[in-house]
Amino acid sequence: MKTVFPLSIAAAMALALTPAMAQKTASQGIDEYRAMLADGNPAELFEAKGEDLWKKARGPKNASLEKCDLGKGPGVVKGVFVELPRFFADTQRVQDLESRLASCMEMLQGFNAAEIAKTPFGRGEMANVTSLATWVSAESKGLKFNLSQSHTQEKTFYEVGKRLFFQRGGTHDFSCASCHGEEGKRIRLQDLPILTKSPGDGLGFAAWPAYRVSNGQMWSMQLRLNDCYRQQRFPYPGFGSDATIALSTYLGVNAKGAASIAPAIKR
Amino acid sequence: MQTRRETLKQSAVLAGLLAAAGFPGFAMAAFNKAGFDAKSVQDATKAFGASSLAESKDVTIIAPDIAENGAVVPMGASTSLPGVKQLLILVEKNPSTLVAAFNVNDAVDANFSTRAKMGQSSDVYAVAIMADGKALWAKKEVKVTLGGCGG
Amino acid sequence: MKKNTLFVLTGLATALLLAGCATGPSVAELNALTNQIVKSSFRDQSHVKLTRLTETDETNLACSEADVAGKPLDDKTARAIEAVNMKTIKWPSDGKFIGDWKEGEKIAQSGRGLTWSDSATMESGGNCYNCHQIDKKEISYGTIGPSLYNYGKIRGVSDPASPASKAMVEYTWGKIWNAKAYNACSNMPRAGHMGILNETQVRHIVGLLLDPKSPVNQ
Amino acid sequence: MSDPMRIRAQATGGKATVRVLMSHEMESGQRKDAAGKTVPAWFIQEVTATLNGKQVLSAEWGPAVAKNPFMQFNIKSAKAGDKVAVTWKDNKGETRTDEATVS
Repeated sequence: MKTVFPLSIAAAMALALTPAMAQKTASQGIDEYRAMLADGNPAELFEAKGEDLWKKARGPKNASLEKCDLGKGPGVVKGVFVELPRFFADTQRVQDLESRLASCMEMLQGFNAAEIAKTPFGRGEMANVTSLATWVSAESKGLKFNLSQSHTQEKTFYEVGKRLFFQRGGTHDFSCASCHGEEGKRIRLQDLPILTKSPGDGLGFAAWPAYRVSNGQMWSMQLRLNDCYRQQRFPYPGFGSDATIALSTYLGVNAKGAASIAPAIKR
Repeated sequence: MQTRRETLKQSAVLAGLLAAAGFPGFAMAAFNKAGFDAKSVQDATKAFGASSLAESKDVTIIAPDIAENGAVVPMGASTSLPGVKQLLILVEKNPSTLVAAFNVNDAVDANFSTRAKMGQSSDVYAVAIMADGKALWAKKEVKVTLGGCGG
Repeated sequence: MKKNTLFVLTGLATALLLAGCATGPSVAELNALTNQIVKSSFRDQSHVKLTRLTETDETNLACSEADVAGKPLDDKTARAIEAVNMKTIKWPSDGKFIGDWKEGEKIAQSGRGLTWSDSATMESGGNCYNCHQIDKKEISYGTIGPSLYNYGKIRGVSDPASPASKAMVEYTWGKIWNAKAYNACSNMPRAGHMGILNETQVRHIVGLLLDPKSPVNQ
Repeated sequence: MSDPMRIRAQATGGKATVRVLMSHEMESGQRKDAAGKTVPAWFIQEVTATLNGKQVLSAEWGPAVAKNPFMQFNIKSAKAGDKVAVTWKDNKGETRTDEATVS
């Protein structure tokens, strides 16, 4: 009979649950749970959908996205994910993957990018942007983050992103750094990646888009940031807004050298 | 169509067994509604025609000690025993205990995995429904914790 | 897409380029640009208003700036911030510091309230377990703050009503009401001062930490 | 219309391990919507699989199977190039079949 789960699981399961070891066992138990889920990530369903959406002629102009320039030239998908956000000459703007996809959907397919930005996550064309981002990210699996800082706007966005990362506010005085400023911390049982430097391969910025098992939804980086801000008790960050892209630039530059595991699976 | 016919055939056999075991009036249906409506491990296995329940070390349940989220909990049931008709996966404290029932035949290993929802910490069961009417089980406790901010 | 934002940004960036010469924009220019971007990027949602960011107080502004600079506040500024926050602490109106630890446990468990997806009228939770170990039975706790298990016991509080315990009881109340009164740039929210928890809830949390019968002190 | 399944079937030692991901809400019938109304149950009820057209698996599922379901099983006698097809049918009568080649 083929072993279904990694051997480490069997080892973890063999450990006795004694009160003195309860804490250690709890985190081992969580690791075991995550390992069991890693094989068979429903993100694959969204990845397949994204690839289909990229190749299919759609929108008012009945065109595919195959000529979309995500930073490495029209139609190049492999490797772009680990270099975004970056400056784009045609929009004169630093863009992340999702805002760039929306631009391509407007320029090539005739969709209205501003309308897409207003659509709630998980609905209509916004859901399609998420699926597309899932597929594009998967095409860079294992590659290391390496964002450009050569354009002035890229540098400026990094500096603005840094200020946003440390911005305390809201009813709880939280900033991103409240949770992600130190190494080895966690909320409840959830490990928190440090984001002021590279937290390592497949952690933090290198782990989104991810499938969230808690709600069965595919979460893009824009939604990840949106929900961080919600839990920070901050007001609502617009989709593809300069703040979200500046913050992404800060996180992406800091992630330099970290290998991407996106699309990941998360709690 | 073949699928449908085979399922119906199985149900007919099942209904016959149930009648013999003292469950007259069991509706003949492709979907074992009584099994999936059952509120206990015992009632669910009865709905699959089992007349007795016993623990067995030859039946294996695979599940994590702790689930970070009850919405998705990996579970597997397997047995090396000959004469197994069905393998069931159950969560004792769910509103309805039965999660899934896999029919065993010569073409597949008696080893199936899926993922279940759990409303709270509970014992989870693998039950092998045997050809002789016995139901053999293994269980494991799974703790469901709150992984995130709880917001 | 988003023509307005784009216009503002390119306008500003161009201005910065002209003003900032080869070395790029100054710190003051970057701070101004960040404020501009915050205003154009965030919006009201439900009961959560943009003013939560644009009207943040001196305490947060000073601490954020120190964080960006990567060095802590100087002593004088820190003490001044602590003094301002100390003045905001509202002591119990009836002189009672210790509430029902069972209620305190429920408040400590809850991480809800004050987000744009929460009802505007709900009573908020304390978020305590997100960062602290408290009752040992709860294995799902965070580590951003120190463990509070045996909080009262370790500090020698065997009778919270005794004169010997007075200082510790008051400190505990004050810390929950406004953590920044004791540590200017603490990560801990100012639960009473910012209206996250009401007086009754703070009393229950103090009970959870200091009541000798609370599981925290077993 | 439902989205396609992802089926991976790998042969080792004469057997094939089949892993399937299905795109389905698996609504439990226990959940209430924002207005407090119970969301009706909507879930995959029957799952079958064939190897080169011959049935090898049948299963019945309830609403407690997790959203976007995952299933794994082993076909005893299969080799690279064989065709594995999986079919699900939900309680609303909707059905979907997808096929993969054993690798």
